Amino acid sequence: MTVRVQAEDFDVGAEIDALTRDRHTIGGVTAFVGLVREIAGGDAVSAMTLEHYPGMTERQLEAIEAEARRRWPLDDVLLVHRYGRLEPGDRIVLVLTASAHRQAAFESCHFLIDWLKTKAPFWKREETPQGDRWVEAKDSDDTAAARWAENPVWPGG
Amino acid sequence: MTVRVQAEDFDVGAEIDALTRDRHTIGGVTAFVGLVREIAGGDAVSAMTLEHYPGMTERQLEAIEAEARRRWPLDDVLLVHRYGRLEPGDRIVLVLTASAHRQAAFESCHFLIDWLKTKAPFWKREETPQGDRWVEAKDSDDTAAARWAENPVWPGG
Amino acid sequence: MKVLYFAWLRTRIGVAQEVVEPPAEVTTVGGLVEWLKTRGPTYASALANTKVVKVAVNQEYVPYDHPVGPGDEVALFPPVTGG
Amino acid sequence: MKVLYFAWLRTRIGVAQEVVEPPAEVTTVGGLVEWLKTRGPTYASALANTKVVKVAVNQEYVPYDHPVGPGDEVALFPPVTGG
Repeated sequence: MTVRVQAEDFDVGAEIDALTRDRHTIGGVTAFVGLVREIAGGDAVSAMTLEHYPGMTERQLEAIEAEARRRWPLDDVLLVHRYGRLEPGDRIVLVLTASAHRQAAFESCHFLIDWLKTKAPFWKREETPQGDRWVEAKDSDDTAAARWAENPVWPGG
Repeated sequence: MTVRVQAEDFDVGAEIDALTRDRHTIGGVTAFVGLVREIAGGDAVSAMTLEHYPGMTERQLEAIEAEARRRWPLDDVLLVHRYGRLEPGDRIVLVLTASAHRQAAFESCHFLIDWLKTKAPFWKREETPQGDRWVEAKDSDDTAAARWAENPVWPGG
Repeated sequence: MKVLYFAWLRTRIGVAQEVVEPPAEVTTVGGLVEWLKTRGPTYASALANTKVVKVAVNQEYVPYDHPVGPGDEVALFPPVTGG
Repeated sequence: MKVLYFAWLRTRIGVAQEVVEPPAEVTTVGGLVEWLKTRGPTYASALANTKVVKVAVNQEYVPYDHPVGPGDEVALFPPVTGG
């Protein structure tokens, strides 16, 4: 189990290698890499800054990682989320899930990123030609996360 | 659009970098890496050999890649599938999908690997303590692929 | 009691964190938010719409009826927008 | 007509590919498979259960009623097991 919240970039290939090395029960790894887009809400974005809540952010990521492991048979999970100022094309977040079975790897990876978007304590500020602005939460993200709810009480929510 | 059928290993990090470099419309990349497991059907597997149909295999992979691009708004797709003799822990297959939106990247990646398992012309032979054996097709793979059918006629099937 | 503010709550109130001593009647998150609004116009304005003010006590998400006390770390922030 | 065999069809028949000249009555995939079975006991045995014999003509999957002719490349193989 690994959760990292860091300013530094990450190396996707190296992380997958570290997760799978000499572990021959793993049949599949699903990875999701989130990247900064140059357009958001129709406006050009020259950069964004991610703020987090040191301590709580790591705790919440650890809690959801434990939840994913409870729901799916996973060999390993890695969550890496950056904070600070990022430019278009920069990597923001990495989710890796490893399992004997691809279905478990896919579903748990999708679950984790949908959760990160709606429940992880991060806040985005975008730099646009119209000035800086805080990004508002999207209803579509809540909808995406809601489909994973097993019952009305969402973990951590 | 890229499809490769090769004996050589691939570098997941380098492939993701190549797919995303200087393309700032991409918001997310989903990757699936399939690995050789040391256990299959309850037996120890010391190695496996993947046979393919040169020409047809590439054609079929290109057809399904075009189908994924028709169904989802994708910035890019990469399919790499190895053939030849592989040992536990070795990489077998890589599927990368890149999109502005993570839902499209996830669904198309899952669709492609489910399809590869059931329709791509590859055949596996496993080396076990009981001798060599050809792997039989799994009903669970057909079930996984069937959920993507838009109508009773499956592409390439 | 330590109170932390994040994102536009931080920039609008102009404070990242502060130590406050609310009166003894303040025993819940909801009570604390109402009391904070009385501390000045920037507080009243930033906290006016509590639909977009989420709360954590001791680094766990909580509802407005959750108890708060002197030793707690309380954080106020807008809906999250990570990933 | 070129015929290719893959996986256990190849190992059981003992041939990877061959050029055959079936009689003129053979006009479909199904007819070709039935004719191949008459070529010897290894063919008859390997092709006995056509449920597990899939067919491609000119590198496209086809059903058993698909036409075949002299210039075609026909491949016979078990259900695929890649990925």
